[in-house]
Amino acid sequence: MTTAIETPAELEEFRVKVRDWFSSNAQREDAQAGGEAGEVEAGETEDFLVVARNFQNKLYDSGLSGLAWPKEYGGQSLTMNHQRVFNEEASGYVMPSTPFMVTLGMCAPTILQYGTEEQRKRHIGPMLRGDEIWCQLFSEPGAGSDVAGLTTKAVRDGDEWVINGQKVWTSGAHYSNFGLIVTRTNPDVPKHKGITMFIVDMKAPGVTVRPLRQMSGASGFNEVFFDNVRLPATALVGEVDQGWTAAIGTLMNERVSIGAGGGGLGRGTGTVQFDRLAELATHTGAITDPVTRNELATIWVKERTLAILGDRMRASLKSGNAPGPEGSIAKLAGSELGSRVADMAMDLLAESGQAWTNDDEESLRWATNLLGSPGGAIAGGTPEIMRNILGERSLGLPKEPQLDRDMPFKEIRAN
Amino acid sequence: MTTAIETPAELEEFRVKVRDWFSSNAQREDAQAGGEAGEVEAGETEDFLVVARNFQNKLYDSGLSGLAWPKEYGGQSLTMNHQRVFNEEASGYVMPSTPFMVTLGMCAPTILQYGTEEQRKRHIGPMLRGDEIWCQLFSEPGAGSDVAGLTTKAVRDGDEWVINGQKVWTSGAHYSNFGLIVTRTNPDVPKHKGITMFIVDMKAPGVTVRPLRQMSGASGFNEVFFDNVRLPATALVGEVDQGWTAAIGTLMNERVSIGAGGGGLGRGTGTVQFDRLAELATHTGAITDPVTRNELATIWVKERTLAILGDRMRASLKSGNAPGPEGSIAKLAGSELGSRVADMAMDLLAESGQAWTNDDEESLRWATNLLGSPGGAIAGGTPEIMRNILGERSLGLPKEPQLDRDMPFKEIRAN
Amino acid sequence: MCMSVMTQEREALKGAVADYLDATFPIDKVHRIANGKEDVSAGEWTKAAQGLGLAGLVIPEEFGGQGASLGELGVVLQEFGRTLAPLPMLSSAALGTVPFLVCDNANVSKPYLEALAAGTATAALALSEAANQWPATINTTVATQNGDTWTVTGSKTFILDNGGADFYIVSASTPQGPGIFVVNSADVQRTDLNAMDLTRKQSSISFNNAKATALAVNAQSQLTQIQNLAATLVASEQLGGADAILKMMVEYAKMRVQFGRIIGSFQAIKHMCANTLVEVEQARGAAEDAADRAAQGEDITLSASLAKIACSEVFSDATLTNIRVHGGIGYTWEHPAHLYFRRARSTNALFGSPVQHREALLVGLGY
Amino acid sequence: MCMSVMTQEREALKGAVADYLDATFPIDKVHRIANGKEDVSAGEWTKAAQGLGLAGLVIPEEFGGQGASLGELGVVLQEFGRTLAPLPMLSSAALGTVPFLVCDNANVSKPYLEALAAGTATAALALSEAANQWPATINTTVATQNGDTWTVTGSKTFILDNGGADFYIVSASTPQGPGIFVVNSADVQRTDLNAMDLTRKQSSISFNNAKATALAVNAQSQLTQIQNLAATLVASEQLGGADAILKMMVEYAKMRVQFGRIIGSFQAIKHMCANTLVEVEQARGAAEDAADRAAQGEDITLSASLAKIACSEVFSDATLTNIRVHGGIGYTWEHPAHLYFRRARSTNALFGSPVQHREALLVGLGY
Repeated sequence: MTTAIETPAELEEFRVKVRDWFSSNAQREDAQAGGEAGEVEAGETEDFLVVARNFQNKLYDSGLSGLAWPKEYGGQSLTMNHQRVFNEEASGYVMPSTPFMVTLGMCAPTILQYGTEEQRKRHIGPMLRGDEIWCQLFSEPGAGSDVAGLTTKAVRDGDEWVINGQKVWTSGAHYSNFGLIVTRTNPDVPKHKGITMFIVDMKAPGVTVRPLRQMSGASGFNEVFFDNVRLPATALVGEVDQGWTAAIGTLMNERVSIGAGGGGLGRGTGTVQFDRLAELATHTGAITDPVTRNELATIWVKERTLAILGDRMRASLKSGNAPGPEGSIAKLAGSELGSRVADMAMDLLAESGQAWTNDDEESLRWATNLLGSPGGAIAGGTPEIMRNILGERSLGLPKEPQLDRDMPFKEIRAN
Repeated sequence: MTTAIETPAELEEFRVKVRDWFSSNAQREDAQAGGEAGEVEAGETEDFLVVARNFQNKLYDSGLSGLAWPKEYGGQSLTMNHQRVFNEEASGYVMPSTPFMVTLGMCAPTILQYGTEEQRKRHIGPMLRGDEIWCQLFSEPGAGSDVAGLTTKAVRDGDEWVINGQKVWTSGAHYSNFGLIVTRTNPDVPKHKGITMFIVDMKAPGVTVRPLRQMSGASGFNEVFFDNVRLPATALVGEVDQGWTAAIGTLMNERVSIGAGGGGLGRGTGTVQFDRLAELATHTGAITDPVTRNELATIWVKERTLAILGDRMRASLKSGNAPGPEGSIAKLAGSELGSRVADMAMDLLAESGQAWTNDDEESLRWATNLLGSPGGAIAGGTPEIMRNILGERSLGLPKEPQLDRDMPFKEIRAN
Repeated sequence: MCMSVMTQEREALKGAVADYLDATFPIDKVHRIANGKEDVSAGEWTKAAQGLGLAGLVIPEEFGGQGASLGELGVVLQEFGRTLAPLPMLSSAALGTVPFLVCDNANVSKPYLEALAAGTATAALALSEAANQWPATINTTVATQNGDTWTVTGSKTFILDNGGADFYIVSASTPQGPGIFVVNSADVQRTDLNAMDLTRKQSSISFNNAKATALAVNAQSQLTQIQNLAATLVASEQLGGADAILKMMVEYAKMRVQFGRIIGSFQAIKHMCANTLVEVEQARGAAEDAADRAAQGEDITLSASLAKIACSEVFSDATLTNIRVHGGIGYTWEHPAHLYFRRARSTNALFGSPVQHREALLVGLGY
Repeated sequence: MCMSVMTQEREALKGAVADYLDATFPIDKVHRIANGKEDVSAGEWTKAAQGLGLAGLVIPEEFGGQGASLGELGVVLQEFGRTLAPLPMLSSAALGTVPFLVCDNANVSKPYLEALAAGTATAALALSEAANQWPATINTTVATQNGDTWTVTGSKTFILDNGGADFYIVSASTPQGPGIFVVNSADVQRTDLNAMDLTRKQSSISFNNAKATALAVNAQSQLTQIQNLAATLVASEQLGGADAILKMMVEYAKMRVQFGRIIGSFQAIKHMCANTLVEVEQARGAAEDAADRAAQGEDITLSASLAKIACSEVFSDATLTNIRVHGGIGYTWEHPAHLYFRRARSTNALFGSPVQHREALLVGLGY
């Protein structure tokens, strides 16, 4: 990221440019039916992918992608203040950019920091332009909360590496061009010390992507199988056996990214969930019932509080502070809110929330919302892991006794 | 405990005897103002102690104390069915027996099981008669949830033992004749293996009892200091360094005793707390408010459920089953109920719950109740310890890694 | 652990039903059935009726049933709740049968009860006309008498009918007050509902001048009693589900390893399991207490609400906690956790939600 | 950690006040004062007024004050909440001063504001006449005009007056609508209340034809604004208390050893602390947002309720959790934990409980 200083006039000129661009190239949010929920679902279809890619291409070609990224890799070498101006002007417009969240929020920063010069030159431009979509291949069936317990193996074979194993919970694997994978390269050293990161071509022979259906019926996640997948030496990111540090960096970017854009903090500072529930309560007539009103007000409080937290987090990041534990706070508060909203809708709908006729889209939507809420709390880190992070990193409380920290990986008790 | 079989006619005869005794010697519960709360407070006054001791003396002299205890030690060698009949007939009468709970519920069974023949002969009769009141000297400032971390020392000096250290949270220490104390006799072995139990005369030189005031203002607990207190060899209960097993037995009796009589399960199966709150809500006018009604019904549900749990526990104990984890369940549910009742009263009283005039006894009572509720959840074992017990003993989940289990006590990290 | 206080006879019944269900409907099979990949064999219910006498469990022996009490029915429903077995135990043998017993009208009931006990026909209870009414209100359904015969016109919804019952028991207004009628499936228009619960079908029905058999007219007290019993019976089933879920989470917590440790050794997981145990044991007391009181003919107005509240809440809480304990795997479609989550949320709303029962409780207590 | 977004000036003010309070009112001393074993020295408030300008913090410079904004006042109140310092910062410098600013009646206010800024007199806000009314209703207090002078008759209660203020600001009915008046302590009958909060005294007052100074008549909007500000200011103080309690529980969890381990390494304890952190950081946002909006003159109807709800709840929750983290020692009289518990429960009920503010919110949102 560059730290150039810009003049107010430059900023103002930039603002006008962004404003004009959006007014001619983007749709206003309120024009789109369905709102956020529709958008997330849409992220899974081929059609949406085309829309998203076209949008990102146009952004890039107009010089509005990768604002604070170095010019040499395809960015604009502008400042964080330009980014802030961009965000302000973009607010209120539909940004079909969900498919690029992992690519730009997690993978690109990792390549920038830990990749080779060749990797940066080769990939970052296409990522910023939306021509390359990346996924993150970290979690495994046996390594969920304990990511460092991963067992997918990478074995050196001459100049190449051979990958065998399975990853899971990979968002967007089915439409990604590349993946950032962490593998076990040395089981004879402690768990954090034998992990290596690679770039893997998702179309390479031996890579199988299988969609993973969730309890709500949605399937945005995938299982990815690696069967003797061969990678060239140039696929290595960072040093052999030193991949954990890079992985931690990627995960911290994830949390910021979930915090800022997806999980807890939303984009706006409105009270979307409250508005929807208030509408439902008005519709069922429960809006005059004090028990309903009390719960409805609680949801407004929690949603507004989360929005304020988001504003403060953005303000803090803008003033150059390192991302703090806000991501974990927002994720905890956001998933609690989500669960409460889902429950309240069920209370309001009563029997209709659990059985409905074909034409009752309201019940279907809220029932689907309920069925998505347990996963929403778990994806991206369980509440328990979030609380550990807050307790240990923010409050400085000691870790649990770590039986597995210093013993060779192969001796650690595993599933 | 004896396991003699009795005939129905014998039981019936016994029932008549008990009924007659209560009708001539005891007061009916509803005749007593103040109810349970008043009783607990009363347990701290000298006057109440006299009443309690007289009552217990009379019970004993009429052959109605220690029903299922062996005759040779002062009991009646009757059956558990006699005890059941006694309980049934006693129900509804005021039993001023709080000062004997620790004595009869925890100390006497320990002496019966682990004491010498001489100790049993010497103490059990007077305990059953109410002539000896005992206390339990287990917890220490540095050993709360972790009782086995105790550091009060007992050192052999010729035929005697010399005790130095401090105990805390000792109910009734200020009016007890004897105490059952656990001490560290060997710091060179693992923590559970160097503990020894003794009987200590509470009037012995070097014993200082200091009342411990709680946040509610009540002071039923004490700190007890031991400064070179000398005990004869005959004070030893069980084997030297083997006191932990006896201590565990005492604690399990405590839990049953709290469960059955004090903490969670109460004596009756009524809904006392609900009734009091419903009266308060009627009085403030909030009884017509749906939010109030919803919470009030929740309290009725929790109180009734606890009462049913108590009935089932008693039924199970009566059919000869060993005490299970019901004590911990009841304690958890009971303290949650207590806290919820306290909170609801505050909601109903609003500002009056936090500031009141001298003549407003209702506010004073509920405010005192609130201030007692945090301690109620902690005394006799924190919720976290109860959940550990349930998780490990009832559900069979593995213990935490125990760093301190096998190392010499003196090497364990301590406060 | 289980603190149920049960007679030997009940233990034996419970064991026999458990063995049958575990053998016939292991959870994988239930999952396949829920996904439409497998069917329940047509004769399975008749077999259960003939073999274990489940269909006629509470039907008097004179009509070919077992003459067991509602206490036993509660025990059996717990097993069905535990396994999610897709047979019409709750819908027909409990909810569809109890109204005949409550109305106690042997002349009229005989042929129905005999068919039900034989497992050759099923019945369904159809009282609701709209969401969010507890007890169910008769909004528009009316019954008209013509000499000795009755016809009914109206509609009912949220009916547990296992994909189509042979008889529907409906409530309807009559000039003499609310009445309870039996209508044949041939005389109703039936519509499948989309149900959150994948293991149990629901429908709505409408009927226009349909021929009806009167079980009782001027039957407000019977209607109330039927609904109290319905809440109690559903609560028993919920308890069984919650029990199964507690077991599921504990088994996973004992087996799964993360950070080199069995996850059940972490307090966060251990305490989730312990809290569920605390709730389950309390709900067990409430459910069994209500079923026993019902069996003894006591007024169960309060007990039924208590049981339905306690069991609904623990079942919903436990199924969510179970998913949390399982982490990622717990919210996949392939894992059975969501089948129970769906059942919990569905039964939470049926026959009175906790919110509705709390209000009913206060009214019942005189406030 | 603390995610406060603060200007350098505010940081400096906060630091200066913190240093003063830590030196002057360490918690042991506050405890002794609460127990009546020590007194606050008579000149301490005047000293605070002269030294740090606390008494006149938000009073315009023309009256001898600092002319700071409500944002700064919120920051200072956080420090008072953190230390429980028994000075009339909330009661007089905030609640007793803000009404003069809201009514903006310089001619009348001048002598009062000058005395308040100098720290030579204190004021108290006396709006409540009964429990459980938010916003406070004028039930019986009336003001009567005789030419240029007013008298008031009635009574007020739940007044934070630090053991006796020099002026009481009361609301009263007038023929022109509700009015706001100042009454001298000499003209009222004052009764001490027994307060749960041992660190702050409360009283009720009554007055009969007491001479009064009118700050405003037909003042419904000012009354509403004063109460919104009162809720916001109390919330800031609560936030400071919650912050202190989070720190207290974390420090104990880092120091106490049981089972050979620092107890903060146990998930049960760690997660209690983490949950408190989550709540505190959210409440911080709500409280500072409301104070800043107030400082900028925005309508704070919704923000005030939000802040009061969030801060009341976290303060109550945190003080209970803190006792739980401490175990036995936490509920002894000698430990300061209960002083904060008492303060939390007391302020929870004052100036609108969370339940009351939730209803106010929905009304404010147009529902």
